[in-house]
Amino acid sequence: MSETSTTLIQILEGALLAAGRPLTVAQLGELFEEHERPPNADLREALGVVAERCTDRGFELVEVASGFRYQVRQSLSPWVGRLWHERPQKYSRAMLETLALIAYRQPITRGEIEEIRGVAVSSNIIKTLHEREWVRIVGHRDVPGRPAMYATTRQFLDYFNLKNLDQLPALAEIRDLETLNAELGFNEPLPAAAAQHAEVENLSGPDETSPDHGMTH
Amino acid sequence: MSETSTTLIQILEGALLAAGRPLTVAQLGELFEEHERPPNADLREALGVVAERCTDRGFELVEVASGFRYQVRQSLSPWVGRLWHERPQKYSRAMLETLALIAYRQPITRGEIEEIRGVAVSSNIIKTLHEREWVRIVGHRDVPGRPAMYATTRQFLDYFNLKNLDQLPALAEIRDLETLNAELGFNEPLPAAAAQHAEVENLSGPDETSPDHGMTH
Amino acid sequence: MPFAVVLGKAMTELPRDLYIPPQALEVFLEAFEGPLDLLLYLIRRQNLDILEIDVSAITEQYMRYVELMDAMQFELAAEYLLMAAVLAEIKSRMLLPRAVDTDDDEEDPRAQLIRRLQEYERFKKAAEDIEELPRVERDTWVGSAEPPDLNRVRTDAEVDMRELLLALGEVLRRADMFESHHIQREALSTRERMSEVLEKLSGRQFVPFVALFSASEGRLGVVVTFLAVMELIKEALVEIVQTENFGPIHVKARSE
Repeated sequence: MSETSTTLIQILEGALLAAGRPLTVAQLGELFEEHERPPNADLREALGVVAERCTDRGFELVEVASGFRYQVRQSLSPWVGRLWHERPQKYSRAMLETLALIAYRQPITRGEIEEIRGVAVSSNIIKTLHEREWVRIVGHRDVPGRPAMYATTRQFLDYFNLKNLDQLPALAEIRDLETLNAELGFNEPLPAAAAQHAEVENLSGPDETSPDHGMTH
Repeated sequence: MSETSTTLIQILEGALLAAGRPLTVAQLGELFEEHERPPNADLREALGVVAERCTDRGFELVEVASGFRYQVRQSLSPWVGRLWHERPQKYSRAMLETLALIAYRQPITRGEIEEIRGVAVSSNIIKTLHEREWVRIVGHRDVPGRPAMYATTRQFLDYFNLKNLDQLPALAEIRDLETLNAELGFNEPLPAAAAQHAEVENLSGPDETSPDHGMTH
Repeated sequence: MPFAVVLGKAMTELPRDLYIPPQALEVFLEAFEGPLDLLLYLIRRQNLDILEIDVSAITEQYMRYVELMDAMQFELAAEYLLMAAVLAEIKSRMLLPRAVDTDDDEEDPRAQLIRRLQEYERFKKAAEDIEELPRVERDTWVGSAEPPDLNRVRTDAEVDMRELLLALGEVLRRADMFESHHIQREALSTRERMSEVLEKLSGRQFVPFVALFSASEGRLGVVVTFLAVMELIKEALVEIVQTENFGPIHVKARSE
């Protein structure tokens, strides 16, 4: 490795630790004066070396939604966790289910969340999600009352160690109602309308999608 | 090196990086359950290895008065320093309120400010005000805890182009902001940022945008 | 871990049979996130696939829960009652002979219910998955180190006097709501002088009273200083000491 790139690697290491938050390749590039700024490819290559240099260390370099950051290896959490006296916060099922719906179905209104969960969503849950900056309002649905539509934020992804929404665990498949009709406790065939819904179901959510525009996820 | 001590070294690395503050040997020992706690000699030896493993890195392990901490190498400051070259952040409303109360009610303690504001005053705010040399400690109130009393400085007056505090608008006028605007000859509308400060509830530290009011800096 | 203690007996799992000790009902219901969750539980307890549920049997069970709740004079959550109505409708439909050609627009409520259950279960599972994701502050922590000393070109934020006043106006308005605080108008020069006097006194035992005054400030300056000292005495921040009649007066910060 050339001398310059050794310096480059050290600069990246130092900056990532000094920042204490994720930094994007662009932000790392801005550490350099314009005339000495390495091309992004070099930065990425250097980041690769930074990551390699963590082999066998108590920390690793990971890429999350807001960029690259050093973080403590998960296997060490039993010990490192003792640095803090409070136990990590537990989130209620109601809150996690609401968050899951926002994450997988965004943009989604509170009413739509309630429809799927079958119960009211408490304002406290929405408030907490806002305060944690895990969700934000991205617009209002053009229906009476113009309810707010929620989506997740980069901070949500960062917090759960994700680079993007695609990295969320896959939603469980739903079996096709039509073909399983025989197994149902029902004796008669389903009416056509129900069968149609069942098809749509496989493609999109319970949202207002009509069978005509079957949108794919 | 035995396997156990590799784990030990990784635990120390992880903890030091996660803590973001110096940790003493005793504090590091407390990361372990009593029955598995390594003797201090082992901890010190492991810290030695942790330090060695920083050779050629952008950071190093140093011992300061309150313990061991990772520190970014001084030689990297020209680059790392640019992390903080970003545009200055707007001060939070919490900070402005604190400053205003110190100006108008000096000498005043932190507890008294908190009582009037109804919320805690973060240490960061006090620190920032000190760093800007806008406030100073002029004594300590003779009550339990002997809290410091704050007052404004000459620099504060200079910054706001005041000869003395009497030139600050009288409190009674402040209650009626519209009149005040007129009296002070502020005919233009308030800067957007200032108006927004009034909306963003209780953010301490540098102003952050809450997702609801997408404000641009 | 027991999720309820009933009559001194710890309950570690949900009851296997339908009978729930009445005292446990409330806790039992809290264990569910709503009617869909309860229905899923009833189905799972029978080790059934959602698609194989015997609507009739599940309805019976659900209704008995609801009746039990009602007997307990619980304020039944609207959601539970609504589900009871849905189930009742399904059951009644199944008892009726079915017209061959029903209007296609109307969806079979059974299929609709099953779909809702499936949909809910997906997200129940998704919530569990999210809970399992490695997360900051529980499974990992973001690393940081002390930055080097920086010759930071300090770019401090600009503050407009109006922002300061706006902030103060806001505090005052809030303080007005709590009537215990009254900030009345006072001469700020006195307050400013109070700070100066305190600073002069800090770190020293006794300061001669006269040393606080400066002739060069003229009469007004003397008056302001005097008022400031009076205010400091009133606020118990300084004390005045005179050891003998007509002797020199000394001022001392209370806490020094």
